[in-house]
Amino acid sequence: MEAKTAKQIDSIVIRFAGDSGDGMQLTGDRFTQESAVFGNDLATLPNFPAEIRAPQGTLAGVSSFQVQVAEHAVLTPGDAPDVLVAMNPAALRVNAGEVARGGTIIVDTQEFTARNLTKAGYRSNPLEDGSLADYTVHPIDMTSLTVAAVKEFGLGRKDAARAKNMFGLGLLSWMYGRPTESTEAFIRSRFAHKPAIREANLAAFRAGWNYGETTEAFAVSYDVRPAPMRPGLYRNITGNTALAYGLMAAARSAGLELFLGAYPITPASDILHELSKHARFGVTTFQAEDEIAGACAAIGASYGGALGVTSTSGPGVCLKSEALGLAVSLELPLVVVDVQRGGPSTGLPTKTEQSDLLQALFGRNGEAPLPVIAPRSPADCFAAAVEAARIAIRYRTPVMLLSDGYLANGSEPWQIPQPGDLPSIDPGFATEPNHETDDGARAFWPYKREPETLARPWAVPGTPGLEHRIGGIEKGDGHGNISYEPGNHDLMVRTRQAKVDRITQVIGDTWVDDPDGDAELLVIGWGSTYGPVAEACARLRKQGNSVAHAHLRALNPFPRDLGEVLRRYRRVVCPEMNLGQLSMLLRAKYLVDVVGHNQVRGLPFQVSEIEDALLIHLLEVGR
Amino acid sequence: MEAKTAKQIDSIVIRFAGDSGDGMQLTGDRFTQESAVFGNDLATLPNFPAEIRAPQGTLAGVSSFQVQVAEHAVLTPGDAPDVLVAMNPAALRVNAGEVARGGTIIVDTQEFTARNLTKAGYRSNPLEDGSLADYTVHPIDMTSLTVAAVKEFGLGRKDAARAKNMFGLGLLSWMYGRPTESTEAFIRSRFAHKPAIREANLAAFRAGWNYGETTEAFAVSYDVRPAPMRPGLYRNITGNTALAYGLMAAARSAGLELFLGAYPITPASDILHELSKHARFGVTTFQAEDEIAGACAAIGASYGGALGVTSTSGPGVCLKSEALGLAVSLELPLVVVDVQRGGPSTGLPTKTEQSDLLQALFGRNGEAPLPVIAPRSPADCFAAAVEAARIAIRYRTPVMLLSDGYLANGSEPWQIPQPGDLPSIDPGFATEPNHETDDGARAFWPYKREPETLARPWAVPGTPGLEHRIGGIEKGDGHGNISYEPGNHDLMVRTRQAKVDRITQVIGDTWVDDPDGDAELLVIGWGSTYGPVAEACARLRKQGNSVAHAHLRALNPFPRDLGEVLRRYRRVVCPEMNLGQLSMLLRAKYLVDVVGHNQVRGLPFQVSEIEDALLIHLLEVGR
Amino acid sequence: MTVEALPFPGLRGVPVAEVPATAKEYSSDQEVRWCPGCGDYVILKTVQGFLPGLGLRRENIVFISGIGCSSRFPYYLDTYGMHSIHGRAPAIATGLATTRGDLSVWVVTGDGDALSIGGNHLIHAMRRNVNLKILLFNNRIYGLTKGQFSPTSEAGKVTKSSPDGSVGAPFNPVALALGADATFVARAIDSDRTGLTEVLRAAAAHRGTALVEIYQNCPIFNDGAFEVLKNPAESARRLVRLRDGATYDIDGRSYVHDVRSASAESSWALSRLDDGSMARVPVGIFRRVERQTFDDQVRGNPARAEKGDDTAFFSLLAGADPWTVA
Amino acid sequence: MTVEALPFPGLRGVPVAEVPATAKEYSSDQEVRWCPGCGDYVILKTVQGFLPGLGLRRENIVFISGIGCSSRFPYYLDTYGMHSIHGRAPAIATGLATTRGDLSVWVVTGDGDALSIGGNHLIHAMRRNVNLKILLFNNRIYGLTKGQFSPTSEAGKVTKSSPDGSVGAPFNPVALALGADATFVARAIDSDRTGLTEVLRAAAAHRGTALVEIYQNCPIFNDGAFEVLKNPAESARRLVRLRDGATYDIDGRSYVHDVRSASAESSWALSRLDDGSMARVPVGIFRRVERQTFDDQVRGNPARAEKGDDTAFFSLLAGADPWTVA
Ligand SMILES: Cc1ncc(C[n+]2csc(CCOP(=O)(O)OP(=O)(O)O)c2C)c(N)n1
Ligand SMILES: Cc1ncc(C[n+]2csc(CCOP(=O)(O)OP(=O)(O)O)c2C)c(N)n1
Ligand code: SF4
Ligand code: SF4
Ligand SMILES: [Mg+2]
Ligand SMILES: [Mg+2]
Repeated sequence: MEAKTAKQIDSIVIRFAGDSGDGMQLTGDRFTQESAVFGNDLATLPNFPAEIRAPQGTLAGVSSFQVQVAEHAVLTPGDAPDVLVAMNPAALRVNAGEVARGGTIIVDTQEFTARNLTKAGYRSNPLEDGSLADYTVHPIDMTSLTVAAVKEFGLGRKDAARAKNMFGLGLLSWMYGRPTESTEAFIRSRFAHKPAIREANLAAFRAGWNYGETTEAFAVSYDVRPAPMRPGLYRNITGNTALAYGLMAAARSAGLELFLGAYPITPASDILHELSKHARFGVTTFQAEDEIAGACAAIGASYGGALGVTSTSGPGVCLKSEALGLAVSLELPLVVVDVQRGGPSTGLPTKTEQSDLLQALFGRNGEAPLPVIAPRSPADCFAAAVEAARIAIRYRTPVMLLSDGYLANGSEPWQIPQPGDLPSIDPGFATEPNHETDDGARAFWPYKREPETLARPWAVPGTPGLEHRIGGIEKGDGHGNISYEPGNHDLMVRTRQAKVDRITQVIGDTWVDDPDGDAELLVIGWGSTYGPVAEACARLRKQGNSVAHAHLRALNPFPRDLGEVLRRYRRVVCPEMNLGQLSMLLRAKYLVDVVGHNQVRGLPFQVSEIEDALLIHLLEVGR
Repeated sequence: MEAKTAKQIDSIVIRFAGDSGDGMQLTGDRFTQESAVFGNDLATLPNFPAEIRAPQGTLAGVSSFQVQVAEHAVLTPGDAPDVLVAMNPAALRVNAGEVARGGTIIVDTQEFTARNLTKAGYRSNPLEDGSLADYTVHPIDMTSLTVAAVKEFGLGRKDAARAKNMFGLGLLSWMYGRPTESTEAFIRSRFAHKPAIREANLAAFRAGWNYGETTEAFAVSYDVRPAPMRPGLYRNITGNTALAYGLMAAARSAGLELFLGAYPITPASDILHELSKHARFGVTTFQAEDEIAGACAAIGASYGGALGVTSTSGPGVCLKSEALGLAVSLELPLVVVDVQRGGPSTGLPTKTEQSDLLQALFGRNGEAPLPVIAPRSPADCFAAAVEAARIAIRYRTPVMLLSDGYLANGSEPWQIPQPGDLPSIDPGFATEPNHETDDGARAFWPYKREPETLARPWAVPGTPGLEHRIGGIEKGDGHGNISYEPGNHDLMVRTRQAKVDRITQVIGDTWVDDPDGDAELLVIGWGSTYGPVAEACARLRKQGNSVAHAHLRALNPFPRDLGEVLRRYRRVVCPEMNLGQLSMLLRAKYLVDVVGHNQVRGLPFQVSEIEDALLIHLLEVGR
Repeated sequence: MTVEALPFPGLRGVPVAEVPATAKEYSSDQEVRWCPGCGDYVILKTVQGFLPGLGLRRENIVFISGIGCSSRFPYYLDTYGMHSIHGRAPAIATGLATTRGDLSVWVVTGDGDALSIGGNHLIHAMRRNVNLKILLFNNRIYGLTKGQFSPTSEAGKVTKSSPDGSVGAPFNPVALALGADATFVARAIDSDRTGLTEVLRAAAAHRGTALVEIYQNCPIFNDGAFEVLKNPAESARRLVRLRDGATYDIDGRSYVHDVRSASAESSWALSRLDDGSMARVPVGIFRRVERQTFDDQVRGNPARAEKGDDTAFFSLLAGADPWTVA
Repeated sequence: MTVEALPFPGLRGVPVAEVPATAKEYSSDQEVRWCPGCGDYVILKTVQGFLPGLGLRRENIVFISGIGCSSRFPYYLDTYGMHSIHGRAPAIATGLATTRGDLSVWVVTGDGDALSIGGNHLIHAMRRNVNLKILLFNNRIYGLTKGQFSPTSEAGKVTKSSPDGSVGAPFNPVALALGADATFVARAIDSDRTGLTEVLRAAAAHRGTALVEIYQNCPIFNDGAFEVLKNPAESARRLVRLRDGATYDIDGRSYVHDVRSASAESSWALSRLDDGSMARVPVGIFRRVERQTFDDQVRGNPARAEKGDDTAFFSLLAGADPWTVA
């Protein structure tokens, strides 16, 4: 057999799809990891049903994982898969329509039984009826090939067949010339205590590789070369993990214990899961009886001098809102993580959305301002978490960290910080009286503020001489005793607002990408739309258009220069996965006619969709 | 003795102030009632401490009640009292500064002991040190006079002295020529079973009257003639009572049971108290274990075909927010009453504020729009409640009814509706299948909408053939089964928004008062600022200025013509008891540079304050 | 509407059907989506099999659930139903049952839904004694959120959120219910169709809140949690089937089980018989006493019978001191 | 910091003072603002009188309360304190106690705060056995909101929100606590300084959650609710003072009170002795058993002792499969 040719391509989008029980998330993860180690840039999009394990073979049970790998910087998991691996008819049915015309579809033919076809709603077999004529289809009996490959390990047929995802992974690894060591190592450690299964998975994986290498079906393999990246140590990381690590890093930098009070909820639970592993690093996780208790316990921990954190998703934010009002009033550090999902109500629990922004800003009684920070990519969750914690500690305030379902589960390469890279954070605990009373005595005034930041002192129990009482009733300026005085209330309401406004001191200017300098169209986004917006802009620029892109990390307060930035452009467009929440805030504050581009489908934007929308705007503004 | 002269005046502002135990609320109420029966227009402002009964004689324990009575239409309780009745030094200290220069101060000298003066923080006796020189002070030993007057009834001194508030009421009733029958009848019925106390109160009341009539101290009495009002039957009513009655009237008009699920909270509790009295009218009140349960039980009742209502204040809205999201998703009728108080957190529980507007609009996860209605005066709470209920029933949606502490406890004359005045409301329960399936079978589709309103059918358990399941997960358009389909979600999110937007169908055009037609300044308000804003405008117009006043009752959706209205004026000013919440919404939606005039003092605006602020704007816009 | 007296006081006021629906008619057109082997399937089947026996009209039955795997239950029954929010089903059901005496109202909930986030509503429903039947599917794990420990998980349980073992003793749902003065408390096992049916019938017959704890297997995240109570070799030794009037030896003391005792002595002792080791696990009825129900009392409020006609209503609006402007 | 072993295991880890503060020093500069005659005054005095005896540093004591008249308590004590939100004090205190083993953490709550809105946090604190001392001021009414019935009000109570009489049986807080498997449960009366002090000392000594129900008079909205237990003529007959090991006759059966019994048999029987008529009302300690506390276990997690230095941390960040770009 002659050596096969390898064709050079600059990027590829692959989607693995199968039944919830088929291990597609794992398969996708491994392919991602191989590509990461290989040096590609990449981005991923897992997509799974709300049911734990919907009935086998049904459309509801399909789980998928998409990854884009490239030899250049990649910001999204890609719009349309170039390759679809479909482990059963349902997976084909749900996903085929999204595959790029001319793309490749690989299916496990074994699963294409009459029964399964019916379950998936097919009236005829798509592998035979010509309906896939636009694609290159590779029908492979992966199950049988896997069973045959692992025969020697004495597994039952069901267990044997279960390794077929590794067969698929092996095949794709061959097709794209991925290094296989990391996956082999992974299999070895994962099944360290189940030798038969370990060997079966290794064998299936290699069988898949060899199938590609050997058979006629696959004439060429593809070569996606490593992407240029800043030198350094990298890993692939999901948003939830990065966020958890960011919180740990911040607490570490500040020399504080980290206390997470949380109640499980999709898609935020993995933050709880991750942090619960790290008691050795001074992390305490408290799985509370509900979201209210999670937030309250975190407030209690902050009161005691820990970095209190509470993580949840939108429905949980509802429940926490009264406690967050208390935190605003107590002026204690607190990080509140909202991993947004589709709403309202239970909504679409496993899908992504950006529709809690206004809730984050306004979802409390009274004037209860708090800063809001949003990461823009999975890896950026680390830095955003550090920033949120830093603001919380420095300004003695709850901070809302707005992630979303896409960031939470999506992944990308992350340059791992080294010791010394982390900022140092000074909790600045109060240690002595800060006030002289009329009669010259030294006293402690819990609401006497630092003039620059307007932050109040953080005096933790156990500190002698600073005994004091705080609470949610309006407090007198300075001394902090209960005050019902009208003028004092007005002052305190405005002071709390002023304190949040002063955070512009540390958030820097608006991030704007305007390479040409003559753009008349500004696209402004926040959070996870960064990837598709930036890529859409890049494509438009390649086509000779000028377009500027601003992306907000701080949603409250806005950067000092934002008004000026907005007014520099003839048109401002704001794409959001909601009905126009940031648009509203910008319009209100700056009286600029920001135009929304809104979509609420539970899925990230497609690059092409934003590109198309922007093109129309470009035409309209006449460039 | 010659008959005293009666001087004609057109309005008067009186404030009764004393210790929490002195019965000032009752005294004020009675004076109000006498004036109402007499035919004056009036408005009241009770003001009491958050403590049940703070230590006697302290500043914290002072409770007051202010009323303005006039021979013309009155919209506020008045800025500065013309007359202050102060039952002790603390009451004088807290209130004297607000009395109009040249005003009258009546004090009970008996309470001006060294001990009480010290408690109130006086270093010298203000009745003697000349500090009240700007006022006409009437020092009267009311306690002794009362005790003497009631001697014959054999009460202990303490009980006897307790009647001194009736002495004060009697005196004031004489001074302003109030009819006394209603108060005498009130005392008789209130103390029907305590004859000694009854007689003592009557005697004290008459003694006060006679004191005015007889002594030299009061040379003149005053005459405030009845105000012209539309013919009809009137009563004096507080906002909370009017709101409760409005809910009952709406349920009655619709032929529905009224179910209130509530948890006590100031200043909303009186709605629960009032409704709990009316089981005979088909009202069920459920004092729940918390606000969440209150809202949920109301949802359950609505699901069963009752008019579900839940009433609370801001902190309670926080807790209900998740349930309100469910109600948005279930699309069931529900009225949510938020009697706003000072925030954030526990804040100023007994004070008023308008700072929950953005919470009402946005305080839920996801895109969860619901209509918001705000009454503008105590009596208007009736009509606003009817409107809220009507919208809830017609559009199958939770409706937020935003009252506030001032409206809740304040009172004014109300023209009592007569049978036939109430609108009829058709709940329009579904009774049969509404859909034909592909195979021609008749089916019930719980999310198949009425085209005009986009309302879904209300099919209550017990209706044969319409069995269906609803829930908070996204539902498929029409059939209402769970749907995770991206396009469906986008459609449903937009449809729920569109349904709320359609409510412009029934809310009418913007209420604008622009008598001159050439105003360049528009003041726009919402809720309880109506009184001070309207009065300020009236005063400015009297001075020859043109100024227009728009007042919003619907905060979501806005009236159809609102943008046009705003754009008619050169300047738009929005006074609010918050940091600019309606301003923000108007700016965002209409890109009009609405200027806020904001105050967060826990108290209603003073008319003069708004007048002053508007004068500056008038100067600036050049008229 | 025909309102017939049934042998079930708990269903008094709920109209009966001329021809009761069959088990099959109680199953909705929605595809059941639990994991293969989930204990919820057998419970569903048992409930579908048991409902026809109540003789009710299908449209007068309502199932209300919170959130969790178990809370998908209402979708699969062709009655009225609501899949609400996490932990709040008892509160929603309270509003419904109070306003609608003609409905048979059931709550389906999980150990997390009922005992973690929803604990307060549960104990208050039992305290008030609302006429609700609460089926608590206890799999000792959070299923839907993929396997965290729950308030009924054994201490030290290693799960996704407790890699070092969970901390804190589990609730004993039966004891908690007794502490809240529940009038009906029982326990059953998913796979024991006869036992479960018996308990369900008794619950339906009970007027007031009936709490039925159902041990339910979650093969995915907590497989075999109740295996020792199911496998025939062990179960005979471990299961204590409760019969009213029977005698049980506990801690060297002998108790005549009296489900109707005011002091709930035997109920309490039996509730604490299982120390977590499942050496002896009572199933059946722990308590069954009569107490006025919340909803009956509210609906029976004599004030409701007073005249509430237009005259009365408009005179209420007028208040004590109205005046006329001519 | 000196960390001395005290005779109070509940305070293990909390530093003692060289010179303990006096009762007077425990009183803050804030004016006490309860109504004249409110039972809260005497409880405050008793607590101020009792705290010095613990020998602690004032700065290591924290009082956390919810909302209600009773919840103003922390303002009046010159320790650290937080007046939080309605019903949530146990949750806040859990976070504090778990992270700070060197503090003595007290919760002050009312019958509405603890048993209505806060019921869930209360039972979970007791289940977990967090080292907290919870003082539940039970005046059987909502004081701060001016007199609505509470979950401990007698059934049929006429209040502002229940003009036709309240519906639903009251909670028995002691029984509820036992149902939640509380390790320490006691009851005392506001005016009985000796009895209250004794119970407070036992609570402080207890390691774990100690629930102390304190019958408290609200002269404004529920005056005399416990009068029969106070007036000397009646109280002798009605009060049952609990002593460990003493024998009590209940329902014709005799119980040797064993506060440490695992089955909690006598505790349960005694908790239900008062049927609401107050004919016989036990005060003192119902239960006092040892069980690992939540916070000790969390702090004692062996994983916390593993090396968590920079090397370990940055290797965690790097994960299993990092790669280097040169
Ligand atoms: C307010 C809120 N918090 C959290 C969740 C996430 N959540 C859904 S179900 C569940 C627990 C499920 O456990 P259980 O009640 O035992 O039901 P099971 O799935 O085991 O049947 C959680 C935490 C939610 N849906 N809503
Ligand atoms: C979220 C919320 N709901 C309601 C209230 C109003 N509220 C304050 S205290 C209280 C009940 C007080 O009763 P209890 O706990 O028995 O304390 P007491 O005043 O009797 O000491 C209520 C309902 C509140 N402050 N916050
Ligand atoms: S996760 Fe467990 S409880 Fe949930 S459906 Fe699957 S097996 Fe059943
Ligand atoms: S209302 Fe009752 S509990 Fe509250 S302070 Fe007054 S007397 Fe005490
Ligand atoms: Mg469970
Ligand atoms: Mg109370």
